[in-house]
Amino acid sequence: MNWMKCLFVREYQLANRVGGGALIGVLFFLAVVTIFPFGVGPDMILLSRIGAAILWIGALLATLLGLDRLFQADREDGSLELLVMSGRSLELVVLIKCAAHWAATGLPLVLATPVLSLFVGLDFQSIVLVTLTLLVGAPALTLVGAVGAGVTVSMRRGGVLLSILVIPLAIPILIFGVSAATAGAIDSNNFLVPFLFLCALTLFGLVVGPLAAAAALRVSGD
Amino acid sequence: MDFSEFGRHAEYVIAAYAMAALVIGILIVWVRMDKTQLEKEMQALEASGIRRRSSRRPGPSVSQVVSSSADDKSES
Amino acid sequence: MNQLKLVCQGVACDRGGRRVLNHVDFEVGSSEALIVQGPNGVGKSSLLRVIAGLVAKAHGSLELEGGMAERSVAEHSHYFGHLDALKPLQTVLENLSFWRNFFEPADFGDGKVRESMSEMEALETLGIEHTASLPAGYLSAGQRRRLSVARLLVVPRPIWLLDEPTSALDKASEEVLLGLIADHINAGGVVIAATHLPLNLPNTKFLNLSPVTTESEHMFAGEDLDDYFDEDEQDEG
Amino acid sequence: MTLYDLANPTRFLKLVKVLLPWLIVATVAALAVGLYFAFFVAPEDYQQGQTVRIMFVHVPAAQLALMCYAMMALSSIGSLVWKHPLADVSAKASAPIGAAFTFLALFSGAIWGKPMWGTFWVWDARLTSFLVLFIMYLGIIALWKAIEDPIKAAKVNAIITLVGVINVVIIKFSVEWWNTLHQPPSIIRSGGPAIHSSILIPLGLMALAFVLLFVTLHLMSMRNEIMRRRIRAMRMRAASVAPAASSNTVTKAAPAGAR
Repeated sequence: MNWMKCLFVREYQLANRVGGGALIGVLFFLAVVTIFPFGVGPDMILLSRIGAAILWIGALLATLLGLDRLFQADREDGSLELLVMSGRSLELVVLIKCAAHWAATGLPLVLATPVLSLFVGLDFQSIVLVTLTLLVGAPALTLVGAVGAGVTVSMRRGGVLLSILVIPLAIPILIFGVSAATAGAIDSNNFLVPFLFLCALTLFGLVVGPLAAAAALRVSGD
Repeated sequence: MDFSEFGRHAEYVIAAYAMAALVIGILIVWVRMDKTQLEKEMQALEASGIRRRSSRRPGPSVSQVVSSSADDKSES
Repeated sequence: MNQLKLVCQGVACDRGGRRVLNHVDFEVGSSEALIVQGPNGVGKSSLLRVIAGLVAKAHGSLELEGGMAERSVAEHSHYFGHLDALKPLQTVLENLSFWRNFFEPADFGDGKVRESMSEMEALETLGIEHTASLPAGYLSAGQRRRLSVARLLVVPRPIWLLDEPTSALDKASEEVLLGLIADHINAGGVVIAATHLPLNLPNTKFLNLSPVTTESEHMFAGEDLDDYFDEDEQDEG
Repeated sequence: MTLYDLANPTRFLKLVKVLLPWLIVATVAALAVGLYFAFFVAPEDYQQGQTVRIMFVHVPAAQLALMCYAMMALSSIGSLVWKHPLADVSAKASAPIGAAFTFLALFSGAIWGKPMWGTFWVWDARLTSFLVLFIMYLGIIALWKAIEDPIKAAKVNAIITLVGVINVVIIKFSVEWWNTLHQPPSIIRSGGPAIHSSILIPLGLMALAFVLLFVTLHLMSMRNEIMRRRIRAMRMRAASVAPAASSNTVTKAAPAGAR
């Protein structure tokens, strides 16, 4: 079996077997979306106006939730050392781990988005747009998160610091994601520009994320 | 200078300059205090007999020897 | 048959801001074992980790003569450290086949990759084949250790870096492991082991490490800086 | 090799020692002249009145906030490419200074905003970018504090700083784009009135004073950092020297270094 596929399958299985897997992220997503109406009031018109933002912020927080374990678990049991010296490109290893992490936690969030959209009163077109932007943007969140995870890998309680480091990196993604989702619902001409920027950020993350995370992991070798 | 002639919004100007003075003051005091503290720590370490001149100590700098060969497994 | 030769010259390394190795020189070739000795904290593990490419060296060179040109020393090596690299939720077989499929094999300097054991053969050799379908979390410490050794058997790589290889193993398993290491040496492999205990291996060299007195230049503790700080004192005191 | 010689720590410390008194004098002088011009020479703006004087703090502070980040980024390249310890020290020393000036830029910006726009905070592209920059500074400071080993901390911080450089550019761009989307650009588009030379001179003087202040603080802070590492080395020596003798008797290994 091809080593990439092999790594992907293993990471996917582990992500699903550890601590509730995909379900826990979706539950957290649901919890975040649920508390918003309690905060801003049950005004469906207001909620539908900020619905896309709520869903995006919920997805961002749910993505950050499990990221601190992305490399830390491997570091603790010694697997990381072997990944580093395996002869495989560490950048590719990081990329595949991110892909598996996204498939196990990010994709369920995207799939849950249409259902949660109903709670915030989005119409059909908005639901499609939010789901589409999250589908394109969530990998970028995982990729910039991987940089934070690589940098904080040697910290016992690095989760909070990871969030502080990653949130500034996630701001552009959030801006273009929410803009595409909300602007597109009003006028489809306004959709394409932010959406293409979002795509560009994801592609950019595909390069920078693995490079920076792999460099951080090499540094943290001892 | 005469602040009464400052006109409207004088409090904003004063607040901005006061904060600037405060932040810069804190920075300077922090750097100075840090220095004093570090010097104290260094002196304490020296007083407790930790020598600075590491490399002037006598002793070999080469740290290892390849000793025995094929059949000889006893230590050198 | 081509011979491998690992040449280490003037290697120094820093850990935790401290120089733990300085001026380490040795050569070890195919069919040889190098036993790294020295008191606790002298840098035995660090030396192995430098060779394994896990810790960057501060100075010196580390080269493998006769190895695959495009591959680093680490990519010719197996590292067997204190951690077992096992995922408790995966079965023994899943754990082992992952490493077998994932690791890139390396040749022994003769240009062709050797046949290695299959997963089950390796488990049988180490006497833990009955655990194959159990999650690795159910294994005892000794069994985990043996499963970790199995990794070295299923992927052919010429250099074995062993850090206290016999820890947590009983007498019988230790004998098995020593036999496997000896086989590896006889088959043209290179073994570098850090240990407190005497290991009965063929063709052995010894490397004695002693404590390092030099400081890492990253910590600004050198002699020339002393002059600066002394001047400072004279001025102010 | 030559670069290494130029950045030799002893030479650096000697240079700092010579330069510091001059720098302090120059900073104080530039600040005094700058403040005099700012308060007594620069005219009131016909639109903004006295509040235009806030600019003489705000603009130099903002400029320095970015300069500090540039310093950190350059030092990070030095850390990663040449692995030079002085680069590590420079990066670490820049972070708190940068954070302080970013805070100052934010605060003076907010104070300036109140009389101008009637509110302390607007999600204006510039203020927002600086808020993000401030969070990034604090994150980097926290990261320095979280990793005990200074060499590793330097490398990890260098990576996140360089990723941050790219991010600052993207944020600047995206926030500006986002800003035009949400607010009519006319309100706060321009950075104030067209700059007249009577304002340019005090602004230049204050900018110079702030740069001198930064250089002074940075050098002082770097010297502290060198001393901190030195103390750490001495402590480690204190910890390792004493027990080394006793551990030899415990192990069965051959006497180290014996031939």
